[in-house]
Amino acid sequence: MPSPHPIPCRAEILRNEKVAPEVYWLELGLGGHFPPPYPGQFVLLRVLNAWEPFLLRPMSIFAFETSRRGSRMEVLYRVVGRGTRILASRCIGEPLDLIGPLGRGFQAGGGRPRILIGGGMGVAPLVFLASRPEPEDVLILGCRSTSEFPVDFVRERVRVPVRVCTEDGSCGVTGVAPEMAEALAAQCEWKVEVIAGGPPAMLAVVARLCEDRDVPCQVTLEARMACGTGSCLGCAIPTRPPGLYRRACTEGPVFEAREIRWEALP
Amino acid sequence: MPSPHPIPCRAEILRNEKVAPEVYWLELGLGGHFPPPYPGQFVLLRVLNAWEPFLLRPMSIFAFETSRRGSRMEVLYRVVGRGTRILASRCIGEPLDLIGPLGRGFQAGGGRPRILIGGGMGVAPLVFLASRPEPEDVLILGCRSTSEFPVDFVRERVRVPVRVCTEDGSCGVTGVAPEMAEALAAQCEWKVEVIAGGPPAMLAVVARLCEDRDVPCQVTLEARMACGTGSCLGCAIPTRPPGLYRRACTEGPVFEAREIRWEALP
Amino acid sequence: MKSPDLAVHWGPLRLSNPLVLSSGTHGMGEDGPRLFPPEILGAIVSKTVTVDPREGNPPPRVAETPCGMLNSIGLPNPGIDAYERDVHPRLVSLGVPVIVSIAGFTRDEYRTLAARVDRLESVAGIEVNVSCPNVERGGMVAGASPGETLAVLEAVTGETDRAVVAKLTPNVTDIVEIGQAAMEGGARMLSVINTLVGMSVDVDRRCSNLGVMTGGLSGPAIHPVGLANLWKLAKATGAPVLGGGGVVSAEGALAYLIAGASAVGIGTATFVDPFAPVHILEGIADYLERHEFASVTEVIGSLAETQADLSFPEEAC
Amino acid sequence: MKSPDLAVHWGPLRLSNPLVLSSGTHGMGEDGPRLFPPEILGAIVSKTVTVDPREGNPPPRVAETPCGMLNSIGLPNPGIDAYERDVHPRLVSLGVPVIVSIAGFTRDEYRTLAARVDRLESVAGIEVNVSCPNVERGGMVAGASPGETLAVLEAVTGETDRAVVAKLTPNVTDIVEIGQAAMEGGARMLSVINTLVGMSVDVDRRCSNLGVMTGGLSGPAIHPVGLANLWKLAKATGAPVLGGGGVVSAEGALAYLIAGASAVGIGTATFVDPFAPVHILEGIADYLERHEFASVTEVIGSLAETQADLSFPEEAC
Ligand SMILES: Cc1cc2nc3c(=O)[nH]c(=O)nc-3n(C[C@H](O)[C@H](O)[C@H](O)COP(=O)(O)OP(=O)(O)OC[C@H]3O[C@@H](n4cnc5c(N)ncnc54)[C@H](O)[C@@H]3O)c2cc1C
Ligand SMILES: Cc1cc2nc3c(=O)[nH]c(=O)nc-3n(C[C@H](O)[C@H](O)[C@H](O)COP(=O)(O)OP(=O)(O)OC[C@H]3O[C@@H](n4cnc5c(N)ncnc54)[C@H](O)[C@@H]3O)c2cc1C
Ligand SMILES: Cc1cc2nc3c(=O)[nH]c(=O)nc-3n(C[C@H](O)[C@H](O)[C@H](O)COP(=O)(O)O)c2cc1C
Ligand SMILES: Cc1cc2nc3c(=O)[nH]c(=O)nc-3n(C[C@H](O)[C@H](O)[C@H](O)COP(=O)(O)O)c2cc1C
Ligand code: FES
Ligand code: FES
Repeated sequence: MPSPHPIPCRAEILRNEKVAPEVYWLELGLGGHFPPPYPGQFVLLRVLNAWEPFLLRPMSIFAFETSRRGSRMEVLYRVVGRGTRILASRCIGEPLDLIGPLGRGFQAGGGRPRILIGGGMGVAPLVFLASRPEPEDVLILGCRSTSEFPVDFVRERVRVPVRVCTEDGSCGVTGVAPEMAEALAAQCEWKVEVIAGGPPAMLAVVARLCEDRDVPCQVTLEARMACGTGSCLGCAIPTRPPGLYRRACTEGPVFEAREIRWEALP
Repeated sequence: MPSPHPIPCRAEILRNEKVAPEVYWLELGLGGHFPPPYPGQFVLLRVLNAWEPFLLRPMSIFAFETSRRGSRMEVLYRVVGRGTRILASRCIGEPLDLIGPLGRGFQAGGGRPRILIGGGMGVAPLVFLASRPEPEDVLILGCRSTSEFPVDFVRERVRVPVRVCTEDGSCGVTGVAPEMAEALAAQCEWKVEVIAGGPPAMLAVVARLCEDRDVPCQVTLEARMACGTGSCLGCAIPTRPPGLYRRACTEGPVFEAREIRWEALP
Repeated sequence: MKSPDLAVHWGPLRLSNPLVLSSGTHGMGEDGPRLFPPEILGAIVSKTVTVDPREGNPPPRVAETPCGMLNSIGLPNPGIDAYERDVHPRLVSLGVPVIVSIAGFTRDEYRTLAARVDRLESVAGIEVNVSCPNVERGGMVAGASPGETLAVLEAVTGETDRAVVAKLTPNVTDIVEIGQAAMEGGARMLSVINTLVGMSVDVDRRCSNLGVMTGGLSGPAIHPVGLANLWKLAKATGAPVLGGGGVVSAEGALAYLIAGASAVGIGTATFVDPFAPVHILEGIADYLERHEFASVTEVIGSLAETQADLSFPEEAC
Repeated sequence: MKSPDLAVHWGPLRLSNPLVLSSGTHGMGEDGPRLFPPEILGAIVSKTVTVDPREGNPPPRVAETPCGMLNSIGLPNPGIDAYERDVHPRLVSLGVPVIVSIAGFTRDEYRTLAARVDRLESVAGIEVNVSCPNVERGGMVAGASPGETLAVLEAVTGETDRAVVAKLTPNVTDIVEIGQAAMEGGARMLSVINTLVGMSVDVDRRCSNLGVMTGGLSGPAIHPVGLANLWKLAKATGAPVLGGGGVVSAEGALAYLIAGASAVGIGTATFVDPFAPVHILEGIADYLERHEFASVTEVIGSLAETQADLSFPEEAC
């Protein structure tokens, strides 16, 4: 599945709406030339049309649609720092520069039932993946609390069964996503594939579970990025064997879980 | 006439309207605490609420009014570079940070009839001065062409007689402001005071005319500024005796013409 | 909860808080820092004073750069006589510790200035601006050479027992070597960084945007450079170092403290945000409360060091 | 009107235009400059290659700074064998002159690399990255010392007749002295600037924002520093110097040319604006037409010099 060739593109903000206390739903109009992305790919957004903030921000593609009137892309983002705070202040109708689609998305599996596991914002690329579901897909959505994450908003966006767990029990099962995944996988005697996105600590647990059972597992990882196109060698992900790094923006952001040296992630 | 103490202030853009091809009329709502400025004073505007562009831009106060609902300030500016281009793109309702009022304005004269001479954008502070006219004030307004400068707009803003000259004859007399001033002053046998703003070359000619006839002459000068408050010593104006500099933002921007070393201006 | 203690020691000086207004960024005291209450500062460093009055460089003297500015002010000042008579009393009246910045064109001038400042009252310290060309040594900036830095500091400390700060230039190969020479010469504290040498060109007119060819770069653009210098210097010398360069926010100030600065200098920020000192001090207090530190001193030098450091030098990548 | 001639000579090289894509800012050729047509460039400098393969530094390797970025990539590269086999052919296939950047940890390694690159086909020149620590001399960066710079350049030029460029670090007291040493050592051209040493701290976690403590600063923030270095170096040495550091626009590129650069380097800009090279070349052509220059060479070194220069050094003000 060769990745489409990325392009720089001036998008228009069609929506930039708060869907949870610090979480925003961004919709962008892209015109007709944007190459259709694969689930798991991402874009780099210039939050302000200026040299400050200097670097572009990587964001997973949450949804993508092409119609006669051009394409629309959606992003789900959390305000965590300066760049995302500025992004949240941008208005409908304003232009927004971006580069994409970038990276290597999720790889087609071996036909086993897929368990998609999303921890918090890590669910964003899985929602795009689940918009083109395979028959037996299940999405597990874990987060701390519904007060921090737009659980219902996300649940309504996907067409696969969704199981929710929260740490504070505010929605679904009280617990964390890997536990729920473990239970679910056990029901299928681990004849599954796992695809996970979320905080590295959660991914490391999931990866371990899968490796122990020899279950194929893809994870999507984050890294600080400058160029997003393989040019700066900045987005190093420690992979096996030790001493080897790969680029999250080019060889990733989706990796085989067993390739990752989890203990060396920053 | 002690200058009012300047304050930093978040203004609101009430108007930002093109009045000639590259000239804009900016109106700002200031709230109730902005110290009433004197004609000849200026403000520093932060064109964008960010660290880039880094420095604030100095602009003369073109008009100022206080009412129960707070004060309003007007600025007339020409787009000449990056900062003013960004300023021209700002929208009504947006906040705009400024510091002011700054500098030493025009000084009360000796009761002689005053000839105010404005060359291009240099007329801005004179319009504020002419909003509080003395009985025999006359304003000479010189510019290259009505296609470059909003002659009618300015003429309608002042309550003193206005004489217009343009280099291309597109309005009023064909000629330059110093010539017109010379003719007018001669009619009064040079028993006048002169107050001038405009390009340094024009001001130097006016200053020369006045010095030769021992006529009091105030000029308002521009300089690159960083702080606007006397702190950086950046806005040096070469004054007499040679080797001495004064600060345009603090000792100026209005100076006695005979104090200036015109040949040493950048 | 008690509000956190902001007081710091910078060498022998005790400051009510770590924020020090840098030399040359608040005029000659006539207008002072006009837009914020100066008494909130930890200390103020005077504009550098020379033996004789100086008028400074021809205009333009300032130019904007990306996230910063260049200046070529040229050290205008009324000379030590007028400083003593007019400027010093005004600075002292601001109600904060005053550090007097001096620069000489010969070792003798440094000696003269030190002796003169030593006689003044209400002097918290003397800052030695070593970015001054030594006319006896081909105009090389004293602070560019460890030997000359040592000599200048010895000249100064031979004349005074007051606390002497050496303010170092970052335009050197090895700032640690210079800082060590300054301490050997009797400095009690160090200060980094003075401006970086820079240039800006008006491409349409094909001339410098300054009245001279080059100037000194300051503002947020140089924050990473100041921070690297501070960290290396504080770590290698163990001296009490004031860190500054490009501080415009509480985060920027805290970065210096965390990296080991005893105090933090602020200059250019006040040009574009006159309330910057107020916001920075509030932000530091907030940070301390949020992270449950009782005192700012607990933060100083708290930076975690990776063992992976310097597997390869910064500039080669 | 004929469109202006953009061709330049940089030492013995003739480039179709002055824009050179800098080392380390376009991967190892696998992905190349993917978003703009590489054939528009005047030349491309390879990622620095070392004798042995290197994996580079632990992440994070990049951090944002005001108008710039820090990197601590750590020179990952597949080593000269794989460069010869895999990377070089890919770079050559881009259809522009390829300059091969090399770095050694000993003089011998430089010698080895020079000999190996000399054997390659389609090599327009060899860029010597002197920002590499010499392990034989206590890890000091070669480019920090005139003597070691001379020795490294002699080692390289002893092995090859190809055009050799010395790429200098700005983290030195006197770049002119280093540039002169490089020319004495046989360099035909110089290149400035590599990155400035800088640092960035995560104040909440009290650790470096990089996986190591310090990194190299690039981007618009350093443009004034690069320009001052270029101007001093070109003026004092008369050597053909490529100027770069912080170029993001045609104006930024023209500033280097006007100040005396034979060619202009661009790196970081392409990360945040992949079409920057296209816009810059268009902007230069526009400028030449607007100012009625027939050729870009007429602009090179056209800067007016004020006689008032250096009444006082930049950093003292
Ligand atoms: C491939 C990829 C896809 C991503 N998809 C999403 C998404 O769909 N939704 C979403 O909300 N976020 C996503 N992120 C993370 C997002 O890029 C960062 O949250 C954002 O860049 C922070 O910018 P800031 O200026 O607000 O924060 P900063 O002030 O720069 O930093 C604040 C915090 O954010 C973290 N951070 C900053 N940059 C990155 C980065 N490049 N990667 C990871 N963490 C970072 C830092 O650790 C820091 O603690 C993705 C990151 C990557 C690499
Ligand atoms: C006291 C004072 C009052 C002023 N009043 C007005 C006014 O009422 N209306 C108006 O249109 N302009 C006024 N100016 C000039 C105005 O400040 C500049 O035009 C503006 O700062 C240019 O910003 P820029 O970013 O667009 O231009 P830049 O890109 O910074 O520069 C473009 C050109 O503008 C000139 N310029 C830049 N800064 C200054 C400056 N501080 N002073 C003089 N020239 C400068 C430069 O020579 C340059 O060629 C005043 C300047 C001063 C000092
Ligand atoms: C306009 C201006 C004038 C300065 N004058 C002096 C001076 O006289 N003596 C001195 O030691 N430093 C001087 N400096 C340097 C500052 O004190 C400070 O070290 C430097 O600007 C970096 O800090 P900043 O980025 O916070 O401004 C001056 C800086 C500026 C911008
Ligand atoms: C991510 C990154 C990697 C770099 N790698 C190298 C390198 O391998 N060799 C080298 O000589 N310079 C390297 N540099 C320095 C650049 O070639 C250039 O000199 C510097 O970044 C300044 O220019 P700029 O501001 O246009 O990027 C690197 C710079 C960056 C940002
Ligand atoms: S972000 Fe530059 S190589 Fe991945
Ligand atoms: S602009 Fe700073 S002193 Fe006038």
